[in-house]
Amino acid sequence: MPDKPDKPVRPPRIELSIPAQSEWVRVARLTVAGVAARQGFSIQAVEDLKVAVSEAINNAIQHGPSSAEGEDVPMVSIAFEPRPQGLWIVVTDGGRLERELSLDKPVPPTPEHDADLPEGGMGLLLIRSLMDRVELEGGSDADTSLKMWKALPRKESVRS
Amino acid sequence: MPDKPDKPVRPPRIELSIPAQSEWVRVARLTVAGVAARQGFSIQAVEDLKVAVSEAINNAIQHGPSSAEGEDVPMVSIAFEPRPQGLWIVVTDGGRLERELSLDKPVPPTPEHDADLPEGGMGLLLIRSLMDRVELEGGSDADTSLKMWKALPRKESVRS
Amino acid sequence: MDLKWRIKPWGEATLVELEGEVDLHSAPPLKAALLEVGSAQSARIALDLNGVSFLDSTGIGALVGVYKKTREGKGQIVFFGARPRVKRVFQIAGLWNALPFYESRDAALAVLLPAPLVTLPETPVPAEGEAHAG
Amino acid sequence: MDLKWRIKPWGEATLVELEGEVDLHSAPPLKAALLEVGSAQSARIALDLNGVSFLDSTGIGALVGVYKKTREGKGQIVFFGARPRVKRVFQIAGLWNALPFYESRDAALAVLLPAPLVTLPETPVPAEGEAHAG
Ligand SMILES: Nc1ncnc2c1ncn2[C@@H]1O[C@H](COP(=O)(O)OP(=O)(O)O)[C@@H](O)[C@H]1O
Ligand SMILES: Nc1ncnc2c1ncn2[C@@H]1O[C@H](COP(=O)(O)OP(=O)(O)O)[C@@H](O)[C@H]1O
Repeated sequence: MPDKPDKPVRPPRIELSIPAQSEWVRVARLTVAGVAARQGFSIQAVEDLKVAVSEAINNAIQHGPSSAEGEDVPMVSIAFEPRPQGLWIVVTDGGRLERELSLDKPVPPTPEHDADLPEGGMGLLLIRSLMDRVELEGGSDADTSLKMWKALPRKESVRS
Repeated sequence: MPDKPDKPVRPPRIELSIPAQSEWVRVARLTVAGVAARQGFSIQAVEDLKVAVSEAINNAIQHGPSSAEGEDVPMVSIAFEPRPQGLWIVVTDGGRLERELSLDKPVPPTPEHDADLPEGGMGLLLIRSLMDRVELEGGSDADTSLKMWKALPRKESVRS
Repeated sequence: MDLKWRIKPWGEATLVELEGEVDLHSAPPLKAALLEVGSAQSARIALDLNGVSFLDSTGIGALVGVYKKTREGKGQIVFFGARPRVKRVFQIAGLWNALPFYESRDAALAVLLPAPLVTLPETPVPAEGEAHAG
Repeated sequence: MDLKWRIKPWGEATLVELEGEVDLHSAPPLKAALLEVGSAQSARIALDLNGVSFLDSTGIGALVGVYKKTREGKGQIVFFGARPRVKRVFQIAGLWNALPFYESRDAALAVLLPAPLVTLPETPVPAEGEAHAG
Protein backbone atom coordinates (compact mmCIF):
# COMPACT_ATOMS: atom_id res chain seq x y z
CA MET A 1 0.00 0.00 0.00
CA PRO A 2 1.79 3.12 -1.20
CA ASP A 3 1.80 6.31 0.86
CA LYS A 4 -0.40 9.03 -0.56
CA PRO A 5 2.02 10.46 -3.11
CA ASP A 6 0.21 13.75 -3.45
CA LYS A 7 0.82 14.74 0.16
CA PRO A 8 4.54 14.78 0.87
CA VAL A 9 5.62 14.46 4.48
CA ARG A 10 6.47 17.85 5.95
CA PRO A 11 10.14 18.12 6.84
CA PRO A 12 10.85 19.06 10.46
CA ARG A 13 10.25 22.67 11.40
CA ILE A 14 10.88 24.37 14.73
CA GLU A 15 9.28 27.72 15.34
CA LEU A 16 9.99 30.30 17.98
CA SER A 17 8.18 33.55 18.43
CA ILE A 18 9.33 36.28 20.79
CA PRO A 19 8.23 39.82 21.58
CA ALA A 20 10.18 42.39 19.52
CA GLN A 21 12.21 43.44 22.55
CA SER A 22 15.95 43.23 23.07
CA GLU A 23 15.69 41.15 26.23
CA TRP A 24 14.43 38.06 24.35
CA VAL A 25 17.13 37.86 21.66
CA ARG A 26 19.27 35.72 23.93
CA VAL A 27 16.50 33.11 24.15
CA ALA A 28 16.60 32.80 20.36
CA ARG A 29 20.36 32.28 20.52
CA LEU A 30 19.89 29.38 22.92
CA THR A 31 17.23 27.87 20.69
CA VAL A 32 19.31 28.07 17.52
CA ALA A 33 22.28 26.62 19.38
CA GLY A 34 20.13 23.64 20.36
CA VAL A 35 18.83 23.04 16.85
CA ALA A 36 22.27 23.41 15.27
CA ALA A 37 23.99 21.17 17.82
CA ARG A 38 21.37 18.50 17.14
CA GLN A 39 22.30 18.64 13.46
CA GLY A 40 25.99 18.22 14.23
CA PHE A 41 27.22 21.72 13.34
CA SER A 42 30.68 22.51 14.73
CA ILE A 43 31.10 24.79 17.75
CA GLN A 44 32.41 27.52 15.45
CA ALA A 45 29.42 27.18 13.10
CA VAL A 46 27.04 27.34 16.07
CA GLU A 47 28.67 30.63 17.09
CA ASP A 48 28.26 31.95 13.56
CA LEU A 49 24.59 31.00 13.61
CA LYS A 50 24.08 32.75 16.96
CA VAL A 51 25.52 35.99 15.56
CA ALA A 52 23.51 35.80 12.32
CA VAL A 53 20.24 35.08 14.13
CA SER A 54 20.91 37.89 16.62
CA GLU A 55 21.58 40.37 13.81
CA ALA A 56 18.41 39.38 11.98
CA ILE A 57 16.31 39.74 15.14
CA ASN A 58 18.03 43.04 16.04
CA ASN A 59 16.91 44.33 12.64
CA ALA A 60 13.37 43.07 13.12
CA ILE A 61 13.24 44.84 16.50
CA GLN A 62 14.85 48.06 15.29
CA HIS A 63 13.43 48.39 11.78
CA GLY A 64 10.24 46.29 11.98
CA PRO A 65 6.89 47.68 13.11
CA SER A 66 7.06 49.79 16.21
CA SER A 67 4.37 49.72 18.85
CA ALA A 68 2.84 52.85 20.28
CA GLU A 69 2.57 53.37 24.01
CA GLY A 70 -0.27 51.25 25.36
CA GLU A 71 -0.29 48.94 22.37
CA ASP A 72 0.75 45.34 22.11
CA VAL A 73 4.42 44.70 21.46
CA PRO A 74 4.82 43.21 17.97
CA MET A 75 6.24 39.71 17.66
CA VAL A 76 9.22 38.35 15.76
CA SER A 77 9.06 34.83 14.40
CA ILE A 78 12.12 32.64 13.93
CA ALA A 79 11.59 29.43 11.96
CA PHE A 80 14.21 26.69 11.75
CA GLU A 81 14.15 24.05 9.03
CA PRO A 82 16.85 21.45 9.58
CA ARG A 83 17.78 19.53 6.43
CA PRO A 84 20.35 16.78 5.86
CA GLN A 85 22.64 19.29 4.11
CA GLY A 86 22.15 22.26 6.41
CA LEU A 87 19.79 24.59 8.20
CA TRP A 88 17.31 27.17 6.93
CA ILE A 89 16.45 29.99 9.30
CA VAL A 90 13.71 32.49 8.50
CA VAL A 91 13.28 35.60 10.65
CA THR A 92 10.01 37.42 10.03
CA ASP A 93 8.65 40.67 11.37
CA GLY A 94 5.34 42.34 10.60
CA GLY A 95 6.96 45.32 8.87
CA ARG A 96 6.89 46.53 5.28
CA LEU A 97 9.97 47.17 3.14
CA GLU A 98 9.69 50.57 1.50
CA ARG A 99 12.83 50.15 -0.60
CA GLU A 100 15.04 47.37 -1.99
CA LEU A 101 17.71 46.37 0.47
CA SER A 102 21.07 45.44 -0.93
CA LEU A 103 22.59 42.25 0.42
CA ASP A 104 25.72 42.67 -1.66
CA LYS A 105 27.42 45.20 0.53
CA PRO A 106 31.14 44.95 -0.10
CA VAL A 107 33.52 44.78 2.83
CA PRO A 108 34.41 48.37 3.66
CA PRO A 109 38.07 49.45 3.42
CA THR A 110 39.76 49.75 6.81
CA PRO A 111 38.89 53.29 8.01
CA GLU A 112 41.77 55.73 8.17
CA HIS A 113 40.32 58.31 10.54
CA ASP A 114 38.55 57.77 13.84
CA ALA A 115 35.54 59.62 12.50
CA ASP A 116 35.12 57.02 9.74
CA LEU A 117 34.77 54.13 12.17
CA PRO A 118 31.22 52.77 11.83
CA GLU A 119 28.96 52.43 14.87
CA GLY A 120 26.14 50.72 13.00
CA GLY A 121 25.08 49.41 9.62
CA MET A 122 27.08 46.20 10.02
CA GLY A 123 24.23 43.74 10.60
CA LEU A 124 23.49 42.62 7.06
CA LEU A 125 27.20 42.50 6.28
CA LEU A 126 27.78 40.09 9.17
CA ILE A 127 24.81 37.95 8.19
CA ARG A 128 25.97 37.74 4.59
CA SER A 129 29.48 36.78 5.68
CA LEU A 130 28.46 34.18 8.24
CA MET A 131 25.76 32.41 6.25
CA ASP A 132 25.96 30.55 2.94
CA ARG A 133 22.80 31.98 1.40
CA VAL A 134 20.74 35.03 2.35
CA GLU A 135 17.44 36.10 0.80
CA LEU A 136 15.26 39.00 1.76
CA GLU A 137 11.54 38.81 1.09
CA GLY A 138 8.96 41.50 1.59
CA GLY A 139 7.72 44.69 0.03
CA SER A 140 4.85 47.07 0.50
CA ASP A 141 2.26 44.31 0.84
CA ALA A 142 4.01 41.50 2.72
CA ASP A 143 5.78 40.91 6.01
CA THR A 144 9.55 41.27 5.93
CA SER A 145 11.43 37.94 6.04
CA LEU A 146 15.12 37.31 6.06
CA LYS A 147 15.84 33.77 4.92
CA MET A 148 19.29 32.35 5.65
CA TRP A 149 20.97 29.01 4.91
CA LYS A 150 24.01 27.53 6.59
CA ALA A 151 25.40 24.37 5.00
CA LEU A 152 26.70 21.46 7.03
CA PRO A 153 30.16 20.27 6.04
CA ARG A 154 29.69 17.15 3.89
CA LYS A 155 31.33 14.86 6.39
CA GLU A 156 29.00 15.95 9.15
CA SER A 157 25.82 15.84 7.13
CA VAL A 158 25.49 12.08 7.59
CA ARG A 159 24.77 12.72 11.26
CA SER A 160 21.41 14.37 10.87
CA MET B 1 -4.32 61.46 26.39
CA PRO B 2 -5.22 58.19 28.14
CA ASP B 3 -4.34 54.81 26.62
CA LYS B 4 -7.31 52.95 25.20
CA PRO B 5 -8.53 51.32 28.40
CA ASP B 6 -10.60 48.64 26.64
CA LYS B 7 -7.57 47.03 25.01
CA PRO B 8 -5.10 45.96 27.68
CA VAL B 9 -1.49 45.51 26.62
CA ARG B 10 -0.67 41.86 26.07
CA PRO B 11 1.89 40.59 28.56
CA PRO B 12 5.00 39.04 27.02
CA ARG B 13 4.60 35.60 25.53
CA ILE B 14 7.27 33.38 24.00
CA GLU B 15 6.14 30.45 21.91
CA LEU B 16 8.06 27.45 20.70
CA SER B 17 6.73 24.70 18.53
CA ILE B 18 8.61 21.50 17.82
CA PRO B 19 7.85 18.25 16.02
CA ALA B 20 6.56 15.59 18.42
CA GLN B 21 9.85 13.68 18.27
CA SER B 22 12.25 12.93 21.08
CA GLU B 23 15.22 14.61 19.40
CA TRP B 24 13.75 18.10 19.81
CA VAL B 25 12.97 18.01 23.54
CA ARG B 26 16.46 19.27 24.34
CA VAL B 27 15.83 22.41 22.27
CA ALA B 28 12.83 23.17 24.48
CA ARG B 29 15.04 22.75 27.56
CA LEU B 30 17.46 25.36 26.24
CA THR B 31 14.59 27.72 25.46
CA VAL B 32 13.02 27.43 28.92
CA ALA B 33 16.44 27.89 30.51
CA GLY B 34 16.84 31.14 28.59
CA VAL B 35 13.43 32.49 29.54
CA ALA B 36 13.81 31.53 33.19
CA ALA B 37 17.33 32.94 33.48
CA ARG B 38 16.06 36.22 32.04
CA GLN B 39 13.48 36.33 34.82
CA GLY B 40 16.11 35.76 37.49
CA PHE B 41 15.18 32.22 38.55
CA SER B 42 17.92 30.45 40.53
CA ILE B 43 20.07 27.76 38.92
CA GLN B 44 18.21 25.12 40.92
CA ALA B 45 14.82 26.47 39.80
CA VAL B 46 15.99 26.50 36.18
CA GLU B 47 16.90 22.81 36.52
CA ASP B 48 13.46 22.09 37.97
CA LEU B 49 11.83 23.87 35.03
CA LYS B 50 13.92 21.88 32.55
CA VAL B 51 12.75 18.61 34.08
CA ALA B 52 9.08 19.67 34.24
CA VAL B 53 9.06 20.90 30.63
CA SER B 54 10.78 17.73 29.44
CA GLU B 55 8.23 15.53 31.22
CA ALA B 56 5.31 17.47 29.76
CA ILE B 57 6.75 17.23 26.24
CA ASN B 58 7.58 13.53 26.72
CA ASN B 59 3.90 12.98 27.52
CA ALA B 60 2.78 14.98 24.50
CA ILE B 61 5.07 12.87 22.30
CA GLN B 62 4.15 9.54 23.87
CA HIS B 63 0.44 10.02 24.60
CA GLY B 64 -0.53 12.76 22.15
CA PRO B 65 -1.68 12.12 18.59
CA SER B 66 0.43 9.62 16.71
CA SER B 67 1.23 9.98 13.06
CA ALA B 68 0.88 7.17 10.60
CA GLU B 69 3.68 6.26 8.22
CA GLY B 70 3.84 8.82 5.43
CA GLU B 71 1.92 11.43 7.39
CA ASP B 72 3.11 14.68 8.86
CA VAL B 73 4.63 14.48 12.32
CA PRO B 74 2.31 16.27 14.78
CA MET B 75 3.63 19.35 16.56
CA VAL B 76 3.91 20.17 20.24
CA SER B 77 3.56 23.77 21.31
CA ILE B 78 5.26 25.20 24.39
CA ALA B 79 4.13 28.69 25.45
CA PHE B 80 5.97 30.72 28.08
CA GLU B 81 4.33 33.63 29.87
CA PRO B 82 6.81 35.43 32.14
CA ARG B 83 5.16 37.45 34.89
CA PRO B 84 6.66 39.56 37.67
CA GLN B 85 5.79 36.83 40.19
CA GLY B 86 6.74 33.80 38.14
CA LEU B 87 6.43 31.86 34.91
CA TRP B 88 3.49 30.13 33.24
CA ILE B 89 4.32 27.32 30.85
CA VAL B 90 1.66 25.68 28.71
CA VAL B 91 2.46 22.51 26.77
CA THR B 92 -0.18 21.62 24.18
CA ASP B 93 -0.52 18.63 21.90
CA GLY B 94 -3.25 17.90 19.37
CA GLY B 95 -4.54 14.87 21.28
CA ARG B 96 -7.83 14.18 23.05
CA LEU B 97 -8.14 13.13 26.68
CA GLU B 98 -10.46 10.13 26.92
CA ARG B 99 -10.47 10.07 30.73
CA GLU B 100 -9.82 12.38 33.66
CA LEU B 101 -6.17 12.38 34.62
CA SER B 102 -5.40 12.67 38.31
CA LEU B 103 -2.73 15.18 39.22
CA ASP B 104 -2.97 14.29 42.90
CA LYS B 105 -0.90 11.15 42.72
CA PRO B 106 0.57 10.59 46.17
CA VAL B 107 4.26 9.84 46.52
CA PRO B 108 4.57 6.06 46.31
CA PRO B 109 6.02 4.17 49.31
CA THR B 110 9.62 3.06 48.81
CA PRO B 111 9.34 -0.28 46.99
CA GLU B 112 10.37 -3.37 48.95
CA HIS B 113 11.00 -5.79 46.09
CA ASP B 114 12.92 -5.27 42.87
CA ALA B 115 9.83 -6.18 40.90
CA ASP B 116 7.96 -3.23 42.44
CA LEU B 117 10.45 -0.66 41.17
CA PRO B 118 8.66 1.53 38.62
CA GLU B 119 10.07 2.02 35.12
CA GLY B 120 7.47 4.56 34.07
CA GLY B 121 4.45 6.51 35.24
CA MET B 122 6.56 9.08 37.10
CA GLY B 123 6.17 12.04 34.76
CA LEU B 124 3.13 13.77 36.24
CA LEU B 125 4.44 13.10 39.75
CA LEU B 126 7.68 14.92 38.94
CA ILE B 127 5.85 17.82 37.32
CA ARG B 128 3.53 18.19 40.30
CA SER B 129 6.46 18.15 42.71
CA LEU B 130 8.67 20.58 40.80
CA MET B 131 6.04 23.18 39.89
CA ASP B 132 3.88 25.34 42.12
CA ARG B 133 0.64 24.91 40.19
CA VAL B 134 -0.36 22.35 37.58
CA GLU B 135 -3.58 22.28 35.59
CA LEU B 136 -4.61 19.88 32.87
CA GLU B 137 -7.05 21.06 30.22
CA GLY B 138 -8.59 19.03 27.45
CA GLY B 139 -11.29 16.45 26.88
CA SER B 140 -12.95 14.78 23.94
CA ASP B 141 -13.36 18.01 21.99
CA ALA B 142 -10.23 20.06 22.75
CA ASP B 143 -6.48 19.78 22.47
CA THR B 144 -4.67 18.56 25.57
CA SER B 145 -2.84 21.28 27.49
CA LEU B 146 -0.76 21.01 30.60
CA LYS B 147 -0.49 24.38 32.29
CA MET B 148 2.23 24.85 34.91
CA TRP B 149 3.27 27.75 37.13
CA LYS B 150 6.58 28.25 38.89
CA ALA B 151 6.75 31.17 41.33
CA LEU B 152 9.78 33.40 41.65
CA PRO B 153 11.06 33.87 45.19
CA ARG B 154 9.76 37.24 46.41
CA LYS B 155 13.23 38.74 46.68
CA GLU B 156 14.07 37.88 43.08
CA SER B 157 10.78 38.98 41.57
CA VAL B 158 11.83 42.63 41.50
CA ARG B 159 14.35 41.73 38.81
CA SER B 160 11.92 40.97 36.02
CA MET C 1 25.68 13.99 20.97
CA ASP C 2 23.36 14.54 23.93
CA LEU C 3 24.81 11.54 25.70
CA LYS C 4 27.98 9.50 25.49
CA TRP C 5 29.00 6.45 27.43
CA ARG C 6 32.27 4.68 27.87
CA ILE C 7 32.50 1.09 29.01
CA LYS C 8 35.75 0.05 30.75
CA PRO C 9 36.68 -3.32 32.22
CA TRP C 10 37.80 -2.76 35.80
CA GLY C 11 39.20 -5.99 37.21
CA GLU C 12 36.27 -8.37 37.50
CA ALA C 13 33.84 -5.49 37.18
CA THR C 14 32.79 -3.04 34.48
CA LEU C 15 32.90 0.70 34.91
CA VAL C 16 30.48 2.72 32.77
CA GLU C 17 30.95 6.48 32.56
CA LEU C 18 28.12 8.66 31.28
CA GLU C 19 28.45 12.16 29.91
CA GLY C 20 25.55 14.34 28.84
CA GLU C 21 21.78 14.35 29.09
CA VAL C 22 19.59 11.31 29.71
CA ASP C 23 16.15 11.98 28.24
CA LEU C 24 13.45 10.47 26.04
CA HIS C 25 15.86 10.55 23.11
CA SER C 26 19.01 9.18 24.69
CA ALA C 27 17.58 6.81 27.32
CA PRO C 28 16.61 3.96 24.93
CA PRO C 29 20.05 3.51 23.30
CA LEU C 30 21.72 3.90 26.72
CA LYS C 31 19.45 1.24 28.17
CA ALA C 32 20.21 -1.12 25.29
CA ALA C 33 23.97 -0.65 25.73
CA LEU C 34 23.77 -1.19 29.50
CA LEU C 35 21.51 -4.25 29.12
CA GLU C 36 24.14 -5.84 26.94
CA VAL C 37 26.64 -5.53 29.78
CA GLY C 38 24.15 -6.25 32.56
CA SER C 39 22.58 -9.32 31.02
CA ALA C 40 25.79 -11.33 31.35
CA GLN C 41 25.55 -13.90 34.16
CA SER C 42 26.84 -12.37 37.44
CA ALA C 43 27.75 -9.02 35.83
CA ARG C 44 29.24 -6.43 38.17
CA ILE C 45 28.66 -2.88 37.02
CA ALA C 46 29.52 0.52 38.49
CA LEU C 47 27.73 3.37 36.74
CA ASP C 48 29.43 6.76 36.97
CA LEU C 49 26.81 9.54 36.91
CA ASN C 50 29.24 12.44 37.45
CA GLY C 51 28.91 13.57 33.85
CA VAL C 52 25.11 13.48 33.78
CA SER C 53 23.95 17.09 33.40
CA PHE C 54 20.26 16.26 32.97
CA LEU C 55 18.06 13.29 33.79
CA ASP C 56 14.28 12.94 33.70
CA SER C 57 11.84 10.10 34.39
CA THR C 58 12.80 8.31 31.18
CA GLY C 59 16.37 8.19 32.53
CA ILE C 60 15.11 6.75 35.80
CA GLY C 61 13.12 4.18 33.84
CA ALA C 62 16.20 3.11 31.89
CA LEU C 63 18.40 2.76 34.98
CA VAL C 64 15.70 0.89 36.91
CA GLY C 65 15.21 -1.45 33.94
CA VAL C 66 18.93 -2.21 33.79
CA TYR C 67 19.07 -2.64 37.57
CA LYS C 68 16.26 -5.22 37.53
CA LYS C 69 17.75 -7.13 34.60
CA THR C 70 21.19 -7.24 36.17
CA ARG C 71 19.78 -8.53 39.45
CA GLU C 72 17.76 -11.18 37.61
CA GLY C 73 21.01 -12.52 36.18
CA LYS C 74 22.42 -12.68 39.74
CA GLY C 75 24.59 -9.69 38.89
CA GLN C 76 25.17 -6.50 40.81
CA ILE C 77 24.96 -2.87 39.70
CA VAL C 78 25.78 0.24 41.73
CA PHE C 79 25.58 3.95 40.94
CA PHE C 80 27.83 6.77 42.04
CA GLY C 81 28.56 10.44 41.52
CA ALA C 82 24.98 11.70 41.05
CA ARG C 83 24.90 15.50 41.05
CA PRO C 84 22.34 17.25 43.27
CA ARG C 85 20.00 17.82 40.32
CA VAL C 86 20.02 14.10 39.46
CA LYS C 87 19.65 13.09 43.09
CA ARG C 88 16.65 15.40 43.39
CA VAL C 89 14.80 13.64 40.56
CA PHE C 90 15.40 10.20 42.09
CA GLN C 91 14.32 11.51 45.50
CA ILE C 92 11.05 12.91 44.20
CA ALA C 93 10.36 9.61 42.44
CA GLY C 94 10.86 7.90 45.82
CA LEU C 95 13.73 5.80 44.51
CA TRP C 96 16.83 7.35 46.05
CA ASN C 97 16.81 4.91 48.94
CA ALA C 98 15.60 1.97 46.89
CA LEU C 99 18.62 1.90 44.59
CA PRO C 100 22.32 1.45 45.50
CA PHE C 101 23.71 4.99 45.21
CA TYR C 102 27.23 5.74 46.47
CA GLU C 103 29.13 8.99 46.85
CA SER C 104 32.44 8.06 45.24
CA ARG C 105 33.83 5.66 42.71
CA ASP C 106 35.95 3.98 45.36
CA ALA C 107 32.94 3.40 47.58
CA ALA C 108 30.98 1.96 44.66
CA LEU C 109 33.80 -0.31 43.48
CA ALA C 110 34.50 -1.48 47.00
CA VAL C 111 31.03 -3.03 47.00
CA LEU C 112 31.73 -4.92 43.79
CA LEU C 113 35.38 -5.91 44.20
CA PRO C 114 37.80 -7.19 46.79
CA ALA C 115 39.78 -4.27 48.24
CA PRO C 116 43.13 -4.51 46.34
CA LEU C 117 41.50 -4.13 42.96
CA VAL C 118 39.85 -0.86 43.77
CA THR C 119 42.94 1.13 42.87
CA LEU C 120 43.69 -0.76 39.65
CA PRO C 121 45.10 1.65 37.07
CA GLU C 122 42.87 2.51 34.16
CA THR C 123 42.87 0.05 31.26
CA PRO C 124 42.58 1.00 27.58
CA VAL C 125 39.08 1.89 26.48
CA PRO C 126 37.40 -1.01 24.73
CA ALA C 127 33.95 0.34 23.90
CA GLU C 128 32.27 3.66 23.45
CA GLY C 129 28.81 4.68 22.45
CA GLU C 130 26.85 7.73 21.68
CA ALA C 131 23.23 8.73 21.31
CA HIS C 132 22.52 11.27 18.67
CA ALA C 133 20.07 12.35 16.01
CA GLY C 134 18.84 9.30 14.17
CA MET D 1 22.52 39.11 34.05
CA ASP D 2 23.65 38.72 30.44
CA LEU D 3 26.58 41.04 31.04
CA LYS D 4 28.54 42.29 34.02
CA TRP D 5 31.37 44.74 34.15
CA ARG D 6 33.86 45.63 36.81
CA ILE D 7 35.78 48.90 36.82
CA LYS D 8 39.12 48.90 38.65
CA PRO D 9 41.60 51.74 39.02
CA TRP D 10 45.00 50.50 37.89
CA GLY D 11 47.64 53.06 38.63
CA GLU D 12 46.95 56.02 36.37
CA ALA D 13 44.74 53.85 34.19
CA THR D 14 41.38 52.10 34.53
CA LEU D 15 40.90 48.41 33.92
CA VAL D 16 37.40 47.29 32.88
CA GLU D 17 36.59 43.59 32.91
CA LEU D 18 33.56 42.30 31.02
CA GLU D 19 31.75 39.04 31.62
CA GLY D 20 28.86 37.76 29.56
CA GLU D 21 27.11 38.59 26.32
CA VAL D 22 27.21 41.95 24.56
CA ASP D 23 24.08 42.30 22.46
CA LEU D 24 21.23 44.68 21.64
CA HIS D 25 20.05 44.42 25.22
CA SER D 26 23.30 44.80 27.12
CA ALA D 27 25.28 47.06 24.77
CA PRO D 28 23.50 50.35 25.65
CA PRO D 29 24.05 50.19 29.45
CA LEU D 30 27.62 48.99 28.89
CA LYS D 31 28.27 51.88 26.53
CA ALA D 32 26.87 54.36 29.07
CA ALA D 33 29.06 52.97 31.83
CA LEU D 34 32.18 53.06 29.66
CA LEU D 35 31.43 56.57 28.40
CA GLU D 36 31.38 57.77 31.97
CA VAL D 37 34.93 56.51 32.40
CA GLY D 38 36.09 57.44 28.90
CA SER D 39 34.75 60.98 28.84
CA ALA D 40 37.17 62.12 31.52
CA GLN D 41 39.96 64.25 30.09
CA SER D 42 42.95 62.06 29.13
CA ALA D 43 41.32 58.86 30.37
CA ARG D 44 43.38 55.71 29.98
CA ILE D 45 41.29 52.55 29.71
CA ALA D 46 42.14 48.89 29.19
CA LEU D 47 39.09 46.78 28.36
CA ASP D 48 39.37 43.08 29.18
CA LEU D 49 37.30 41.03 26.72
CA ASN D 50 38.31 37.60 28.05
CA GLY D 51 34.90 37.05 29.63
CA VAL D 52 32.89 38.04 26.56
CA SER D 53 31.12 34.88 25.36
CA PHE D 54 29.07 36.59 22.67
CA LEU D 55 29.31 39.87 20.78
CA ASP D 56 27.36 41.10 17.77
CA SER D 57 27.35 44.32 15.72
CA THR D 58 25.62 46.24 18.52
CA GLY D 59 28.61 45.35 20.72
CA ILE D 60 30.99 46.58 18.04
CA GLY D 61 28.97 49.79 17.81
CA ALA D 62 29.20 50.38 21.56
CA LEU D 63 32.96 49.78 21.70
CA VAL D 64 33.60 51.96 18.65
CA GLY D 65 31.47 54.72 20.18
CA VAL D 66 33.43 54.60 23.41
CA TYR D 67 36.72 54.47 21.49
CA LYS D 68 35.85 57.62 19.54
CA LYS D 69 34.67 59.51 22.62
CA THR D 70 37.77 58.60 24.58
CA ARG D 71 40.03 59.75 21.77
CA GLU D 72 38.10 63.00 21.43
CA GLY D 73 38.95 63.73 25.07
CA LYS D 74 42.63 63.09 24.28
CA GLY D 75 42.34 59.82 26.17
CA GLN D 76 43.45 56.35 25.19
CA ILE D 77 41.57 53.05 25.19
CA VAL D 78 42.92 49.60 24.35
CA PHE D 79 41.29 46.19 24.17
CA PHE D 80 42.69 42.79 25.06
CA GLY D 81 41.75 39.13 25.49
CA ALA D 82 39.22 38.82 22.65
CA ARG D 83 38.27 35.19 22.12
CA PRO D 84 38.37 33.80 18.55
CA ARG D 85 34.60 34.20 18.19
CA VAL D 86 34.78 37.89 19.14
CA LYS D 87 37.83 38.47 16.95
CA ARG D 88 35.96 36.90 14.04
CA VAL D 89 33.11 39.41 14.31
CA PHE D 90 35.49 42.39 14.38
CA GLN D 91 37.42 40.92 11.44
CA ILE D 92 34.32 40.52 9.29
CA ALA D 93 33.32 44.09 10.10
CA GLY D 94 36.74 45.19 8.85
CA LEU D 95 37.66 46.69 12.22
CA TRP D 96 40.15 44.26 13.71
CA ASN D 97 43.11 46.23 12.39
CA ALA D 98 41.50 49.62 12.91
CA LEU D 99 41.19 49.26 16.68
CA PRO D 100 43.96 48.73 19.25
CA PHE D 101 43.59 45.04 20.12
CA TYR D 102 46.28 43.34 22.25
CA GLU D 103 46.80 39.72 23.18
CA SER D 104 47.41 40.05 26.91
CA ARG D 105 46.64 42.39 29.78
CA ASP D 106 50.30 43.16 30.25
CA ALA D 107 50.71 44.13 26.61
CA ALA D 108 47.63 46.35 26.79
CA LEU D 109 48.66 48.04 30.05
CA ALA D 110 52.22 48.55 28.81
CA VAL D 111 50.76 50.84 26.15
CA LEU D 112 48.94 52.94 28.75
CA LEU D 113 51.39 53.00 31.64
CA PRO D 114 55.10 53.42 32.37
CA ALA D 115 56.67 49.99 32.79
CA PRO D 116 56.87 49.68 36.61
CA LEU D 117 53.15 50.11 37.08
CA VAL D 118 52.20 47.19 34.89
CA THR D 119 52.66 44.69 37.69
CA LEU D 120 50.85 46.77 40.32
CA PRO D 121 48.90 44.49 42.67
CA GLU D 122 45.11 44.56 42.33
CA THR D 123 43.34 47.31 44.23
CA PRO D 124 39.92 46.98 45.90
CA VAL D 125 36.95 47.03 43.55
CA PRO D 126 35.23 50.39 43.51
CA ALA D 127 32.47 49.96 40.95
CA GLU D 128 30.48 47.18 39.41
CA GLY D 129 27.62 47.12 36.97
CA GLU D 130 25.24 44.72 35.41
CA ALA D 131 22.83 44.66 32.51
CA HIS D 132 19.68 42.71 33.11
CA ALA D 133 15.94 42.61 32.44
CA GLY D 134 14.56 46.06 32.77
N1 LIG E 1 13.77 43.74 9.11
C1 LIG E 1 13.98 44.92 8.48
N2 LIG E 1 12.95 45.74 8.19
C2 LIG E 1 13.14 46.92 7.56
N3 LIG E 1 14.36 47.39 7.21
C3 LIG E 1 15.44 46.63 7.49
C4 LIG E 1 15.32 45.37 8.13
N4 LIG E 1 16.56 44.86 8.25
C5 LIG E 1 17.41 45.77 7.74
N5 LIG E 1 16.74 46.84 7.28
C6 LIG E 1 17.32 48.04 6.64
O1 LIG E 1 18.64 47.75 6.24
C7 LIG E 1 19.56 48.67 6.84
C8 LIG E 1 20.89 48.00 7.12
O2 LIG E 1 20.76 47.03 8.15
P1 LIG E 1 22.02 46.57 8.98
O3 LIG E 1 23.12 46.23 8.04
O4 LIG E 1 21.60 45.45 9.88
O5 LIG E 1 22.47 47.82 9.81
P2 LIG E 1 21.68 48.68 10.92
O6 LIG E 1 20.53 47.85 11.39
O7 LIG E 1 22.70 48.91 12.00
O8 LIG E 1 21.27 49.93 10.22
C9 LIG E 1 18.86 49.19 8.07
O9 LIG E 1 19.30 50.44 8.47
C10 LIG E 1 17.40 49.21 7.60
O10 LIG E 1 17.12 50.38 6.88
N1 LIG F 1 -0.46 14.76 26.97
C1 LIG F 1 -1.14 13.66 27.33
N2 LIG F 1 -2.12 13.17 26.52
C2 LIG F 1 -2.80 12.05 26.87
N3 LIG F 1 -2.57 11.36 27.99
C3 LIG F 1 -1.63 11.78 28.84
C4 LIG F 1 -0.87 12.95 28.56
N4 LIG F 1 0.01 13.16 29.58
C5 LIG F 1 -0.20 12.14 30.45
N5 LIG F 1 -1.18 11.31 30.01
C6 LIG F 1 -1.68 10.08 30.69
O1 LIG F 1 -1.25 10.10 32.03
C7 LIG F 1 -0.51 8.91 32.35
C8 LIG F 1 0.55 9.21 33.37
O2 LIG F 1 1.55 10.04 32.82
P1 LIG F 1 2.99 10.08 33.46
O3 LIG F 1 2.85 10.24 34.92
O4 LIG F 1 3.79 11.11 32.76
O5 LIG F 1 3.61 8.64 33.21
P2 LIG F 1 3.92 7.86 31.84
O6 LIG F 1 3.90 8.85 30.74
O7 LIG F 1 5.27 7.24 32.05
O8 LIG F 1 2.84 6.82 31.72
C9 LIG F 1 0.01 8.45 31.02
O9 LIG F 1 0.28 7.07 31.01
C10 LIG F 1 -1.11 8.82 30.07
O10 LIG F 1 -2.11 7.84 30.10
